[in-house]
Amino acid sequence: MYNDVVYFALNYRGVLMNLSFSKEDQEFQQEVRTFIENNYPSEIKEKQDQGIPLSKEDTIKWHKILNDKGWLAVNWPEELGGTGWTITQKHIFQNELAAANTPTLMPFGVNMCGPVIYTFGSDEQKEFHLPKILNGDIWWCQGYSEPGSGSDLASLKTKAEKKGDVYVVNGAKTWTTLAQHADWIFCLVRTDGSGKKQEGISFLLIDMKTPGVEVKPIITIDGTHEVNMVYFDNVEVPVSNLVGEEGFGWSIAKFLLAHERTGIAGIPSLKRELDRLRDITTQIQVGEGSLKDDAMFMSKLDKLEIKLTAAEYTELRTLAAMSAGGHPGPESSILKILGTDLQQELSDLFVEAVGYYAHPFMTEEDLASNESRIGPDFAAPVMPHYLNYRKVSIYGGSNEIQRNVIAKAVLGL
Amino acid sequence: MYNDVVYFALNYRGVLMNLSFSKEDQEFQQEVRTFIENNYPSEIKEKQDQGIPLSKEDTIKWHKILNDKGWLAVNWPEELGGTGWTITQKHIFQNELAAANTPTLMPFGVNMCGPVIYTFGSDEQKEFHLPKILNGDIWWCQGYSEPGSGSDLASLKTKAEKKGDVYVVNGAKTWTTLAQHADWIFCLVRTDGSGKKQEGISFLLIDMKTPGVEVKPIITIDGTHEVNMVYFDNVEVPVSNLVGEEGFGWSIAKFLLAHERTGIAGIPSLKRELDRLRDITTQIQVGEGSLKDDAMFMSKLDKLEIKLTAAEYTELRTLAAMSAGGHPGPESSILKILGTDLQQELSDLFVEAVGYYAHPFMTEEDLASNESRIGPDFAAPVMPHYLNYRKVSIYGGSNEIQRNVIAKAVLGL
Amino acid sequence: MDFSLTEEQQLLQDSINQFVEREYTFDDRKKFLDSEKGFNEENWKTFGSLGWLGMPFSEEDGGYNGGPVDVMVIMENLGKGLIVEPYVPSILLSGKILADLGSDEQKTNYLHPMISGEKIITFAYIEPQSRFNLSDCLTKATASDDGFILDGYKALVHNASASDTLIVSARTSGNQCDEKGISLFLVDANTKGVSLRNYSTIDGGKASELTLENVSIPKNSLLGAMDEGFSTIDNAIDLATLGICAEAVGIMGKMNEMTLEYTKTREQFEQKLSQFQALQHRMVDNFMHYEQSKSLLVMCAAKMNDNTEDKKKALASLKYQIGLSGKHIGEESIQLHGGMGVTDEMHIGHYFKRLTTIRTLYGNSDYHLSNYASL
Amino acid sequence: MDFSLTEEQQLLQDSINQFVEREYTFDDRKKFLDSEKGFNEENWKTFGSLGWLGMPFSEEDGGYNGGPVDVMVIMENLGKGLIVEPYVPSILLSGKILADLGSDEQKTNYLHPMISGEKIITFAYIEPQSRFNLSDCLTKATASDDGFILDGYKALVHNASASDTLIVSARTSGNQCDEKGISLFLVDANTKGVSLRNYSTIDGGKASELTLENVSIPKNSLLGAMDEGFSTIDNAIDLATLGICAEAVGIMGKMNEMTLEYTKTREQFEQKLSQFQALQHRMVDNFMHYEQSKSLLVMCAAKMNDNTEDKKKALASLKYQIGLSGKHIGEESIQLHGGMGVTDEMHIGHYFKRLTTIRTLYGNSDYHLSNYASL
Repeated sequence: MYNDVVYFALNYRGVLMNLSFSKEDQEFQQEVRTFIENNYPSEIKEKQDQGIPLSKEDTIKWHKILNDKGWLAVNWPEELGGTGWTITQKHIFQNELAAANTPTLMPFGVNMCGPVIYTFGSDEQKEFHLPKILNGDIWWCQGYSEPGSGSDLASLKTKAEKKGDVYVVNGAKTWTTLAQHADWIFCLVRTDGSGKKQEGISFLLIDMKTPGVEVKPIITIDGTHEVNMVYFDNVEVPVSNLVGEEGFGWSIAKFLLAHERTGIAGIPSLKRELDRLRDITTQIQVGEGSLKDDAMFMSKLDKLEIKLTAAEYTELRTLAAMSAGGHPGPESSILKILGTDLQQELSDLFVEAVGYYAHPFMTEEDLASNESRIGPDFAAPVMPHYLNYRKVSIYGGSNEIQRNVIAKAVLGL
Repeated sequence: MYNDVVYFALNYRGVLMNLSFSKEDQEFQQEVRTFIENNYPSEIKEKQDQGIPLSKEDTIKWHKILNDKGWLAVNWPEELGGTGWTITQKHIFQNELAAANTPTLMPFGVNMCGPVIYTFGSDEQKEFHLPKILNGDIWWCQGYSEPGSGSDLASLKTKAEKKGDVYVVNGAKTWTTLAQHADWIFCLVRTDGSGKKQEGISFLLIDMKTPGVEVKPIITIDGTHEVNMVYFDNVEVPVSNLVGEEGFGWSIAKFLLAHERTGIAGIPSLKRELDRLRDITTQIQVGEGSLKDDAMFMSKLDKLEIKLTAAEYTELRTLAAMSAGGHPGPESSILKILGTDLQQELSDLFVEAVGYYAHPFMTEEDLASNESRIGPDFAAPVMPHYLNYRKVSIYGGSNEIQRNVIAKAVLGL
Repeated sequence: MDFSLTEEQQLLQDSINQFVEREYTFDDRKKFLDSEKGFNEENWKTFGSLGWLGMPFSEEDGGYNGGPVDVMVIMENLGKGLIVEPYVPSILLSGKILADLGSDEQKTNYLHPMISGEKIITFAYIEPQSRFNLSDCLTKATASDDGFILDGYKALVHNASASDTLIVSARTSGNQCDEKGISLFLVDANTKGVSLRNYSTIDGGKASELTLENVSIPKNSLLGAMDEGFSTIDNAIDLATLGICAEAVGIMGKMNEMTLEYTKTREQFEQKLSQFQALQHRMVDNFMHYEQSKSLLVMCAAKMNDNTEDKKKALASLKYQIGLSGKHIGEESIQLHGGMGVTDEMHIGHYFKRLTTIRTLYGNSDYHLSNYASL
Repeated sequence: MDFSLTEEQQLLQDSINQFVEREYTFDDRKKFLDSEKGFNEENWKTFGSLGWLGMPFSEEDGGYNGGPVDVMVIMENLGKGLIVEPYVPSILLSGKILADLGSDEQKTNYLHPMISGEKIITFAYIEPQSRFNLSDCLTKATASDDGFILDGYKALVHNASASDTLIVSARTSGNQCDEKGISLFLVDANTKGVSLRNYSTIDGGKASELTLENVSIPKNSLLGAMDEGFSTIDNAIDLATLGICAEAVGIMGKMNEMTLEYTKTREQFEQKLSQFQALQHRMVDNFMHYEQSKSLLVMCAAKMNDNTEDKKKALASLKYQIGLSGKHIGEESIQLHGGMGVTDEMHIGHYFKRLTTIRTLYGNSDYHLSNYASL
């Protein structure tokens, strides 16, 4: 019985027979490389390679370049602007982007709100929003967590009361990433306080410029302003901004969380960063040699690389299962855990590698400034990154929640 | 508030100021050494050093030697045959015994049943049993666990019904160590089935020769017969064999479990075994050198040694707290976890050290036979030990239960 | 990239699973173990007639042209049944060596009857001092008038007592740890000077210590070229490593399954063990260990025919992971079974013991991590 | 064996705890951090008047004859309050060096005003290439007519901007990593050619990169004998290592306490977090990490005056453990606080950052494990 569940979920009808790229795949890889070489703006590349935080404009610039090429909404249906690529092509594409260290695009529009709208939205919503998402005209943020509801998302309290043709929204959202730059927010709101807590939740699109919306920064332990509180004080939202039916919000949330879990592993970037750390070990002097001669340290790096390979092939197996007709189910939780573990462990190894030069406190402003850095250039972003990445095992459904999900939905506990 | 609890429990009113032995302590250490040198029978020593299982007679011989010297019941009140030693002396004594690799005595009489009887027993029980325990005339075993009640000890079902001046006992006990050699068993039995399950439990002493007592072996994964099922079929036990009042059994059990937890860490033996493993690494050839040149392996050994040192000083801090008037409370659970972790990890390192020569299946009979062993002598007991020691994190209250105890009683969760 | 089994592989998997379910209950297995040979010869012949024994060999050699993926399918599913028949020593090691180096005559006399299940041949190469180093060989072969004289000692020769023939590695030139100078010989088990000390192994198998004292063997006992045996040994061990890793993945899957079942049944404190969150999270960790191992297995099977460095790196990753996850899943499964886990009566302990020996076989995690670092 | 604090040590502990509670709220601390010096000079003078600054020094030197246990008591309790005043660089490093090597005149001019809280002196010895190796020193001191000329670069000089004087290590003979040939000098912070690049550190402290360009200092700047500074540096770092380990133990105890409190308050799924068994067991693990660290701390404090090997082994054990447990307790505490754990507003993150820097200071776990292996 367990057997059935697990095999259904993870044996994916089979076994990897052939990992080599076909001739067509190799040509595609070359095409992607050439495109990046010719189109990745050098001023953005330079910032990325030196760990200088990008501006919103930088990110949007790269967003538009990809969209102009038709390579932005990789997973969308072809007729809406998707690429129609095979999983191998998607794999190649993501790896090439990561290897070239191109900017990470915000997932909230293209990867999250977009799929929700084209799957559950009205024709009007599709017409208005999808082109703007693709074109980067609207920046989205996500209104899920609330001060009282962290892992227990369904306990959310932000209320939306229907009054005529508007919902009047009151409440507060927290951990809202880059809300300070966002034009719109998609929110889970409570439209019904009676009954099971999951049942009264709805999915609402809200223009951040609506009167009554207020954004307040939350400063995190790395000293940056990345997340926010968003307050709603009698915010009037047109009823037409409801996605799906009233009370359908929890189903959409589950749909989205599963989507979020697969991408969250960040395997391609992990590969690039691990290679970069290997490279850095040759530049860190230790006695007569370099850190590369430190077997104890290098052994930790090797172990991490093997773990990364295991995660990579676990992801490929999951993607293959998806392409064979499934969609990401609870077993994608494993990728969230593995990926975030790796991200955190790797960020710690970076800290260990640079030794004392992890100690200077580099704010975003320091990193962006023209002044020379304290210590080697590669050392400066290392500690902020380690501290910032404490979040990855907490957000997107904490790793404890992911374990609960696997226990229940995969192991049947 | 947590502060208070923890400091009360573990800060022990202070800090280790002086770890050196006084002149008196040094003299005592020499006395113990000399005694062992002169009195440890060479034929037993030889068996011990070669990992040959001891017979019951061997163990009793050493038991009597210690008792004749007055060094058996180290922790008993002086007037009953105890030593009146300071914790430093006890520490020295245990370390010297372990370093000389003297036999491990069965704890059931001297360390468990004895203290129960002199603390809670009737004068009659004291008179009859204490001398026999000291003299090794009666071998005890412990009747706690039952097939249906493992970690949930209080759910035990073995019934003792009072009929006139006997209890009629029916039920079954399991995991009864060395019951096949035991003369008496101390049992937790249910004298009352109504009310809270802890409240109907009583503590009963049963002669194994009583009609209706049957012992059946349980063979464990290392192929040995160490534990047993003990069945009671209308066994008539004189009412005078009840210790304390009816229904007082659970309090005695808790008293005993706390006692058991401190000794269970086995720090002195761990120190001897770790030293022995270090020695063995020089005898295992690898290429041109020995296993001692394998930095990866030796590093694991070093880590274990540091962990062992931490456990040793945690035990000393606990003992100091006890000698300052306390008795082993819930915080001794930490020693059970640390000690058994170490025992298991060390047994695994032994397996790793001897490589392929851990694979031959050595039964107790093989180990005891005169035939030469497969591979180096030190290799033969290694795998049986690793397999057998899976038990240590399960018995004496599983490590999961110990964590529950700490969570509740120490952390207040 | 293609992640699917062929139809034939699917059928192969189904047939092994059926065999395990129908012909290999735990009581059956115990009987096989207690027999003199330590396994069931009828089973072995069944394996031959079902084509499992010939799977890794080319059609010219009388086999079925199977690749590493087929070996994986076979071993993973045999692992689930904790099969003790000597597939690894006879087929994956000796068979592979014979296929690589055997002359037509040697193949006819040894490989073909092995594939049909008539002959068991084991491979004797471990020595007391060699640990995991395949080039550490002290056993000597000296040329004589009509052949060779073998002298030396081999450790842990699996299923030697049931073998008709042994393949023995011996030094014909060079120093103790040189790769160059090792040759391979076919030795009839009845040859004078060959003596075995037989014993059981902890995982239910049989093995022997082999003493070779002035053993005289004919010229045509030599397999392949003199002094050039190392790379063949290395390749055979690589295939066997893939095999036991697949077996380990089968075992780990089964152990997870048994542990889930046990915790869903066993009650403590008026709750099923499976309802305790602390235990649930640990079972999730076991599940993740299994998935990581399975992923590396799949990768490695697919890379066995790649260039040497990629293959070696994949094997080192896999065996390292199997050592790690084998310890984790093995020890945790026993712990989650509580007292019952350490009894000989429960199946879980037997899976645990096989898994524990696999952690060491062909090099433990540290050894493979060092290999990985050197690539 | 005696495990108890003397009455004086008990009083010392109480007085520090009172100071932390009354004078060192988180708002106070934030103000101190934001000030130019990065700490509060009033506090420093209070420390002096309460005798804390003089604790480790002999009575002849104007101190209180305290031993390693007293240093432990002070640092552990300062750690609980996350005190940023420069006790380690000024007292445990520079003070220890001055007490060891200072002439009467040097002690009068530097050590005494340091003990009374009037002077801050820091120690500059880390170099960009030196990592944790105390004998790796490229900064040069050349003899001149009336003293010495210093040239070189020092990294991560704690509290340099607030220091009146720096003790600088410089090579007077030998090669880059020789122990022999390192000398120690007192350098007035205002000397020409001394330039600082000041910055904040991640744990709320202040540090500087120090450039020495043709810095001319008088003959009487030399501390102790020429070329013989290494063992003094080594001893001072040993004492400071004990100090920061005690600080770490104080921090870890406090973090465990805060985490317990948080989980007992925060509700999810209609339950307090503290009621989830999986989280309970993890908090037990944190508790055990704390106890192990505390035990090694206590052992190490007691062995600081033992022979060199015992002392070094104790220190290596302790700092290895602090690195390990610091990572474990640090990361787990943040995780158990959930999103709140990563906000600047909560105290837990600030303890985490200090603990994280301590993991590296004076050598990380790997470094000390290697030390341990070499002893």
